[in-house]
This record gives sequence, structure tokens and C-alpha cells, in this order.
Amino acid sequence: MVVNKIGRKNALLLGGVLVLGLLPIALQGNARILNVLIAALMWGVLASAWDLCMGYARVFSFGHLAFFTIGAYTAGLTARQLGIPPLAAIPLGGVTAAIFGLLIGLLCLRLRGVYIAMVTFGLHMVLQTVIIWGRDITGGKTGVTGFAPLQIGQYIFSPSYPFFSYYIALGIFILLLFIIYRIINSPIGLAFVALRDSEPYAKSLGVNEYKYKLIVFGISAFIAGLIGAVYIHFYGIISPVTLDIPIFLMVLIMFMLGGLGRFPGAVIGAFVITFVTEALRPLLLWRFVALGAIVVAVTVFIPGGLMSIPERVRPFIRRAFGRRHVEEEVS
Amino acid sequence: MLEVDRIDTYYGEFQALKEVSVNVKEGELVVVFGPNGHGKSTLLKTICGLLTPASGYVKFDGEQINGMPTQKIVGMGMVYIAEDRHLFPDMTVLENLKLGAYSPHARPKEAENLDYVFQLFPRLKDWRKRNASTLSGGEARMLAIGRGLMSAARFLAIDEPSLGLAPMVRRDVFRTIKEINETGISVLMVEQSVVQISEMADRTYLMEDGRIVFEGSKDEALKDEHVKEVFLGI
Amino acid sequence: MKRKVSSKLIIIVSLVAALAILVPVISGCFPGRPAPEVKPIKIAVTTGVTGGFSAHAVHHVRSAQMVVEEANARGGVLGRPVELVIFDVGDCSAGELIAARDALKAADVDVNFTMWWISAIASQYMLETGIPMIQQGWVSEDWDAAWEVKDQYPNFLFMNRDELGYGAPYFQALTNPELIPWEFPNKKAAILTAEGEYNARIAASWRGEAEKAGWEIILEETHPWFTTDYSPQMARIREEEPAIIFFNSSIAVEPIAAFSDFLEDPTNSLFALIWVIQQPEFKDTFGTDANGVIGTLPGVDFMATEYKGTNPQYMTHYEKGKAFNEAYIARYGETAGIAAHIAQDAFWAWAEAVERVGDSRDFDGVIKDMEEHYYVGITGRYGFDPEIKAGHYGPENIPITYYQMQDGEVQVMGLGAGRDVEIITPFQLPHWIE
Amino acid sequence: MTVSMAGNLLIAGVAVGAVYAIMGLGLSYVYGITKIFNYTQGAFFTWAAYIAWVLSSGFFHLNYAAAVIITVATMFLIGVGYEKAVIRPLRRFPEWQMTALIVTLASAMALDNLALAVFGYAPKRIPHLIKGNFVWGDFLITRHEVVTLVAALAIMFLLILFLKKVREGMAMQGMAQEPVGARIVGIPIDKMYSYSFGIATVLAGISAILLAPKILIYPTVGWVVFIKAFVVMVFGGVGSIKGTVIAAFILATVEVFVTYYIGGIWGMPIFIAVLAIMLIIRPRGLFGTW
Repeated sequence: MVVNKIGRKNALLLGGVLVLGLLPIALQGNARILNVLIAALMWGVLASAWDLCMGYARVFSFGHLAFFTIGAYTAGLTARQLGIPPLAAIPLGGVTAAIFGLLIGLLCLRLRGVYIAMVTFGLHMVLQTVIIWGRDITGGKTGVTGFAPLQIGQYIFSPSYPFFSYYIALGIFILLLFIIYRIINSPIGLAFVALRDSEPYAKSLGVNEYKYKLIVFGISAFIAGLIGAVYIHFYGIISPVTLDIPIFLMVLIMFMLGGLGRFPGAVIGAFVITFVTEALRPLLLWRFVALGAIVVAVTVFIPGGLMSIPERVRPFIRRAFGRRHVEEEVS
Repeated sequence: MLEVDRIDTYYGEFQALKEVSVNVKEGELVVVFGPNGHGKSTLLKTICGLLTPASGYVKFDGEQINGMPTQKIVGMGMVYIAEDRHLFPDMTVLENLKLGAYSPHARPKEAENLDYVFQLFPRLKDWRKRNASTLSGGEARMLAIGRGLMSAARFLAIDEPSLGLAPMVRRDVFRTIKEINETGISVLMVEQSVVQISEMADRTYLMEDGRIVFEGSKDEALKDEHVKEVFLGI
Repeated sequence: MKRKVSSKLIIIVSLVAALAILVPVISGCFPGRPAPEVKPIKIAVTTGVTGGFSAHAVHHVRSAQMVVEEANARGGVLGRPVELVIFDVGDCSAGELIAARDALKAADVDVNFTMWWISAIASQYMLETGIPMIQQGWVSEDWDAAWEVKDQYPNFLFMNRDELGYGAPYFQALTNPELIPWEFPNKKAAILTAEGEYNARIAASWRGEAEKAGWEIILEETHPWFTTDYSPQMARIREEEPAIIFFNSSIAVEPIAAFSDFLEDPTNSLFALIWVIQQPEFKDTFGTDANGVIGTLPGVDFMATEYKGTNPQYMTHYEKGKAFNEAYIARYGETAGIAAHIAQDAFWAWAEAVERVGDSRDFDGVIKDMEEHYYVGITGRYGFDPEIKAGHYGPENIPITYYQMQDGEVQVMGLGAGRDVEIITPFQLPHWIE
Repeated sequence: MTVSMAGNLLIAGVAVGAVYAIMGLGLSYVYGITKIFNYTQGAFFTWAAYIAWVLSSGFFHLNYAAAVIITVATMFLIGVGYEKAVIRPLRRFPEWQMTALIVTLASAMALDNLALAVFGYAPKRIPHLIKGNFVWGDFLITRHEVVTLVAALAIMFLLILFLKKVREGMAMQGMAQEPVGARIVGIPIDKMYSYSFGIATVLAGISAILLAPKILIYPTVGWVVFIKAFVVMVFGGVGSIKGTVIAAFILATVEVFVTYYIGGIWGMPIFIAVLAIMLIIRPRGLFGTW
């Protein structure tokens, strides 16, 4: 039963990837939608990395947008100042973010929830100021621009080549999500799932909890930084606008809406929020009023996030079909 | 006074109570025995409104109370004294007792009940300025019972009062419960071990795997083959 | 085994279903319209209605709506009706601007009017589309990346280049004894600047000129956008009592907060703003309490003011501007913000060029024509310099205007740049100066 | 730096600190009682300020005292209503605090933007409660600031009194310490949740009324204050009333001096850096109980 269940989940994930792979062809290369999809893919990775930290390791991090930005600035600045090619600059962005992640983690992971949130948010605020203040290096509010793009033959990874860029982004997306998926299903990830379900288990895990949290925090910072580096190479620019409150809220809402600590939930949330925001754009001033209201309504009706819909629907179906698996499930 | 009729209670998809029926008459002291994890606490929690049964009903003084919020049930004169105590850890003994009399009907009798509790447990009076979290197991148990009495209850639902207590203290606690019962307050108590207190019970039930498997007086219980098998290993 | 087969089947069916549902849903988010009989001229307004410049964007959008109605009332452009496409770019992040570009391309617009964009590289992507892009104004260095390739993309123009007005020339004007006949009690100045490149560049230029003139900068300070508590800065100002307080910010909230604090216990200082003095909020908040506050703007902007000068050329701008202001107030119940006036001029300058060229789709031709002809509007006479891709400055073209709050209204104090200022209304000593 | 300078900065710090304290108390209070991290607090601040503006200088031109009373009463109803409509349905589910996080975030976003759509970006001003200054030599403090300071201290003492001596306050505290225990003794949990939200919202309202004359009202004004109140809450130790107030004064003073010496743009980062150092030394904040 259990084996079959995991098999089905894998098959669904594979199916999702297949759908994503076929979408551009189905959309006949519609540039507008493809560019929005690319943005959704990137936000999906960031939201998943953040969720890995918040939903699984239960580390109340507010710093992932900062890691994202650190990755982006590192990649952009090294590419511009030192002429490092994109394929080296992107991982460098990830590594730098991971180093920051580990340092911050060492400082704050022993603290309790809200306190971690505050220290990590501190990183966020300080970073914003440092970028504006260090305008000679960072470009201030205008941001970092002017470096060689990621290029294969005549194709450039940029919004001007959406079809090509989409597959590059999808490849990176699959790679990074696969890493996240493996972590979730590794002994560490499973330990965290068990930990959030039962307190006694947390105690038996003992001292290692700190170490595990640090590892997960570092990895998710790495992924956030990496996708930040991809972001800057795609758009050719990053500016401190990224650190403003609206984007911060949007990414938080993405994985919360998808379902905290329910693996592909963050991705689903990212797609939903990105597309709903885009679709609501003609509302002008009322856009974020509508978005906020929709999120509130959806959450009040589906408190576990979109990923919990199957779980919530299953008992009804079971009752409707008169099958009773109560004992079986418990054992 | 209390009628529990064929209730089913679930934790998610797990059924903890299966068609359980129990009743307590005015002034009675009834004990439900049963091994650990077989649904005894669930029964009390369902009665006092912390859990809602999926089917069946609970009646108190003839009024259906399942589905009612706990504070209303407390207002009707029933109080639950929990196994894991649920005291307010960062409040003093006195503050805990005062909050015990939160229910509107208990407020006028607060001073009177406080005297009564201090009379029953004189040591609580000495410790009234101490934080509840600093109390030992037996002391905390007393405070829990005392807090329950503060609500001017006519019906106590006591969850394993002996759990984790030394035999001496255990006997004290049981004696106090009996004293309380003799003032006319009905008691429904849940216990793991049948031997210790069977003589003080008016009637007993045996609960196994979420079902009531035996009902009878204390003498009948001690004679019953199944009860013996479960508790005495005979 | 049996179960496995069925779950595979479920997956395949759900996959097909998902694709079948997803594609129309996603496409549905971006509806296309059926083509009408006469193809309308589509003009786009791309502006950050929900971002930090929201206060200005509102005026931009309203003004565009008015301009389109007026154009249609006059029979459209090239005899075709004009249709407005408004696109919100929120906080101007790269993703937002790319979305805007793709949407405008999909909508097949004829021209794109923008307010101020921070993300220059994203503007470059916009230029790739070939659609003419007419921006209200910005410091051109912010456009470094796009600037380098401007020969590649001739299809953009600035209405103004702001750095010409606010930095060094502004300091010169403030210390011009003809414009401001007040004997400064000392040679000290305080510069309060909002974060961001735009204001930073203005501050650097202003400061450079001040230091050249032997002034001491007792406070140069950068605050975040929407800062509303200036008590520490005011404490320093009250201690040093500088002769000039230069408040360099683009959002009205900030100077309003700072000036209210200043008025609690004022010092003998000039209080000088940049163009924010023309945001109606400032005037509406303080009324006559603000009498004496100074501001400047590139371009004539006669909103809510009386033109007391005699220059016939400015008279023309004034009459046009007054008519527009009255129409705007009648319609929206408040004074127009600065973005509204430039939006008017930008559209009509473009529309005249299109009429001359005779084809709205000849993008390069339209821009070239705009560079070759003058347009006389509300805020000035526009002749675009192909070298700097922006309107010419100068008394004949877009004059630099200095304002002062007098009798609760924004009055034109002088026209011109730096030391060459034509006095219109004499300076009044601010009421807080003893 | 002169003595008068230092004195004036200190006064400014204390005056700002008083407002952070009131706002922080609201946050700390909700978090302490309900364990909800209430993002909407900032939006409630904004709305309270707008309501006060509409009642006083905006449209109705009511007497200021009447406007304040109506605002505070409205805020209580808004808080209670918000809890009933949005938070209560969530409470039936496991892990609902996390879900509450997203709901309050999204509500904050909706409410902020609603303020933008309804009132526009033009900043609004409401008058000072009392006009005028107190001046001793070189030292200057506005009467309004004195009112704010007194209000902050009074609210602190009233809250402590309420939680220690009043039965309802004790019940709320009991609920925070031991939710099941609170139900057992018959405390009406739902009502207590609503009232805690109501009280916190009232605190947001009071801080808005006190701060708005000083800092103007615009659609995102609540966020700035919210973030600072949040830092104050953590610094003081979550759930500790005394800690929150002391933290507010310390941090506001630090902020004022930093703004003076280094520049306004560094105010917030230094604010948070001080917090980070503090947490490394004392992981539970100044007076944190857990």
C-alpha cells in the first residue's frame, strides 16, 4: 500500500514535469505567457527552498529573499567586474548565499521561532541599506546591469528568447526541485517530518537537531542564491526593489497558499499567485486588494493550503463509495 | 444525572470510542477501569465537551450537552479534572484557584469554596503564593482537584487521580475524593487499577479497546472472570 | 499488480485533462480582442500605479484618459479612433517591466508613454520592440545601459532631463541675489535626500556647486523613501541653523513630514524643495503655513498659479495650462499632479508628428519627425535634441522655473536657469524668518 | 555634540519610543495570548489613522475627543469582527497558527491597498491632541509628545493591572499558558480570542491617533511602524509587557542617535543589528519568559 502510494506520487510529479515540458508547444511559443511562466518557475524554486526551511525544518526564516538577492548580486557583480562567464557566476552566487546562510544559521538557529525570524529579517533590512549605500559598487537603486548574458549559439537566455529561455529555466527548475525533493526524502528530511508530527521524536533526535537545521538552512540558502543568480542572468538586472515588502509578501504567500511543508505545494502556489497577479493587473489600484482578498478567502476555506485538497476530499470520496479503511490506515 | 448513550468518538480517522454507554446517578461515585490507551480519557473529554462525539448523545440533568462548548457545560455544574492536570504554570496557586471559579455561577461562592478547598488541602493554603509550575506531582494533583471544586460543580469527572503518585499520597487523594463524594457531589472517575479503590466505588465499568465490556457493582467486578484476567493476570 | 495498471491509467488521463484545462485557462488570462472595422490607434500608458510612485502615476493615468477623450472628440489621430491601454508596472521590477513589454507587443500598440522607470535594462528590452517610447523624464545616467546602445534603438525620447534643472543650477539660483534678495545669515546648508540614484545624483551636483561657492554643508543625509520622522535631523538643523535647507525628494509625504516638524520650532533658513512643491498634496496640506517654501521644475507648469509675467510666449503656455487645470479639477475634484501636464504634451507632440508622417506604424519616422519639429505645449516648447534624446532647455524651449508658496498658492517666482533668471513675482521672506 | 543637543535627541527618542511601545504592546499582547503572529496589526494602524482623519479633519469635523472615542470603539469592533470572520474558522484545524500567518499577511496586503484605492496616495494630516511646546532653556518637547508618553505608561500599567487583577485578564493569561486548562475551568475561549484581538486592535488605534499627527497618514504607514513594533516586541521578550516598553525606549533612542550621527537610512538596520546582538547574548529578549 505504502509503496504504491509513493509510486503514485512520483508518477504525478513526473506527469507535472511532462505538462510543463509540453506547455510551450501547446502555447505555440506565446512569448507573453512563456515569460510569465519563466518567472513562475523561478519564484517556484525560491518558494520551495524557503518552504524546505520553514515547512520542513521549521526554521522561521525571513531571510530567503535576502539570500536570493545576495546570490543575484554576487553573480551579477562578479560577471561584470571580473568578466566571469555565467556558468561559473551562477554557482558562485549560490555558494555565496550558502556561506551567508551558514553564518546567519550559526548565529540564530538556537533561538526560538520568532527570534529567528527577526534576525533573518535583519539580514534582509541591512542588505537593502548596504546596496543603496554602496552605490559605487552595487549601482544603488538602479541595480546591477551590463554583463555578458548566458548564451548558447545565437540563443540568449533573456526575455527576448522566451522559447529557448523557458527550457533552460525548466531544466534549472527540475534540477533544483529534484535536489529539494531528495532532501525531503532523505533521512534528514524524514526526520524533520517525523519531528513536526511528534514531540517525543524531537527529543530522541537530541543534539543533532541543530546540526540538521543548519544543514537544511545552508542548502536552502544555496538554492535561493542560485535561483537569484539565474534571475539576474535572465533579466539582465537586479535592483533593491526585489527586497521591498510587496515581493517579500508575495513569495511568503506563495508557499503558504500551496501548503506549508507539502512538497510541490510551493511550486503550485508560485504558479497560482504569479498568474493570478498577472490576470488581475487590469484592476490597477484594486489589484492587490483583490489578490489579498482571494488569498484570505481561499485560506479560510482550505486552511491546509492547496496541497491539502486531496487529503480533505479523500474521506468524502471514501464515505461516498462506502469503503472503510480506518483500521488499515492506522496500522 | 449523567447519561451517556452509545457514543462514537474519533481522532481524525481513528475511532477511540465505540458505542459507549455509561450513566451516573445523583450522589454516586462511579469508576471506569481499563488499561492505558483504551479510551477512558477520551470518554471524559467527550463528556465535558473537549471532544465531540460523531454519534450518540450525552445528557446531563436530562439536557443534551454533546456539541455544547465546554464553558457552558462547566456552567451547568460539571467539571473535568484532567490526567495531565493542565494547571496554569506561570500563575500562583491562589490565581489558579481563582480562575477555577471563572464560571459565572461559581463566582458568588468563590470565598466559600476557597475555604472549603483550603480545609480539604491545608497545604495549598501555605503554598498559595507559589507558582504552579514548582509544585510536585501530588501537590499539583491536589491543586487540580481544588481548582475543579472551585467551579461549584455538582459533578466531577476525574481523570486518573493516582497517576504517577506515591502509594501514600495516592491513598490521601482517594480518601479526599471519597470525602468530596460524601458531601453529595457525584463523581465519575477513571482509573487503571481496579484493586486500590474498588471498595469506594458505588458502581464500576470496564473499558477495553474503546468499548464497555463490563458493568456492575464493585463486588461483581471483583468476582468477574474477565476483570480478573485483565487486571490480576489470573 | 492490478492497482498499478489502474493508477497509470489515472495518471495518463489526468495528464491529458490537465493539459486540456491548463492551456485554455492560461490563455484565458490574456484575452485577445476581435478586430473592429476601423483599426484604432492604440496608445499605451505604462506606469507604476501600485508602486512607490503611485501618487504620481494616478495623475498620469487620469491625464491619459482625458487626452484620449479629447483626441477622439477631435476626430482621432489620422482619422482613426484612439484607444488607451493602461499597464501597471507596480514597483518597476524587471519582471513587471518584461510583462509590460510582452503585453504591449501582444496588444500591438502604436506608442508607449511612460512615467519614470528605474529599471533601465528592462527599458532596453522595451526598445527592442521598436515601439516608440516617450518617457516623462529621468536622470540620463540612470539609463547608462540603454544609453550605450541608443544608436541601435532610436525609438525613445525623454520629455525632460532632470539633472539639468535641480543640481548645480538650482544652488546658483538660490544664491542669486536678484531672485532671492535676502542676506544669508551664514553660509551653511543642510541637504536631506531620499534614497535612490535619482536624488543621489541631484544631491551630489548641488553639493559640488555649494562647496565651490564656499558654503559649508553641515548635514548631508540620505533617508529611506516614506520616512516621516525627521526629529534627529531637525535637532541638528536647530543646533546649526543653516541658511538653506535643501530637501531633495520625489515623494510628497517626506517633505510634508519634515516641514511640519520644521515649523514646530523653525530656524532662519530657506526651505527649498525640488519639483515636489508642484504636487497638490503639499499645498493642500499646509495652505498659507507654507508661505515662503521654494521649489523648482524644468518646464513651465502653471497649475494652480497665476502667471504675473508679461512674456507672450509663456502667456500661451499659461492659457493652455489653465484650461487643462480647470478641466482636470472639474473632472477629478483635485489639482493635477506634475505627471499630468507632461503627459498632455507628450501625447500631442507625438500626435502632431504622426499626422505629419501619415503613418503611426512608421516608428522611426515618427520619432525622427518629432526631433525635427517643434511642439508648443502646456509646459514648454518641445524641440527634441537627437543627441541627448530629450527636449531642449532654455528660455525659448523648456525653461527652468522657480516657485515660491505665496498666499497659500504656488507662484512662479522666476524663469531661467542658474544666474540668468527672469523675475516674475518678487520673492517674499518666509514668515518663519525673523 | 552639546549637552542640549544630547538632551533634545534623548527627548525625541523617548517620544518616539512611547509610540513604539504602545504598538509593540498590541503585537506582544496578541502573540502572548493567542500565539498568532498578527501581520494585520500594521494595516489596522493605518486604518485607525484614516478613520480618525475621516471623523476629524477629513469629513465630519467632529470634536477631536469624540473622534478619538469613536475611533477606539470602531477599532475594537474591527478587531473582534476580524477574529470572528477570519481567524475563528481556521482554529478548528491543526497547525492553524501557521495558516493564520498567511491570512494576516494577505489581509494586510488587501487592507493597505484598499486604503490606497479609497484614500489615494496624498498624505493626510490630523491635528495634534494639544498644540504647543514645553521649553526649558535649550530643551524642547511638544505637549503632544508628553501626552504620548503619559499614554504609553498609562496603557502599560492598565494592561498589567488588567492581566494581574481583573478576572477576564487573568483568564486571557490562563488561556495563553494552558489553553486546555482554560477550557476545563470554563473560560469561553472563542470570546477571549475575539477580545484579545479587539484589545490589540485598540492599541494599534491608540498608537495611530498618537503618532499620526507627527508622521502623516498614507496607505503603507502601518508597515513601517509594524516592523519597528515587531522588533521591539522581540527585543523586550515576547509576551512581556514591561520588557516591551523598556525595549521601545532603548531602541527608539538608539535609532534617533544613529539617524543623527550616521544617517536616516541606517536607522532600521542598526535597530535590527542591536536586536541581533541582544539575542545572541540573551536569546529570550530582555524579559522573555520562554
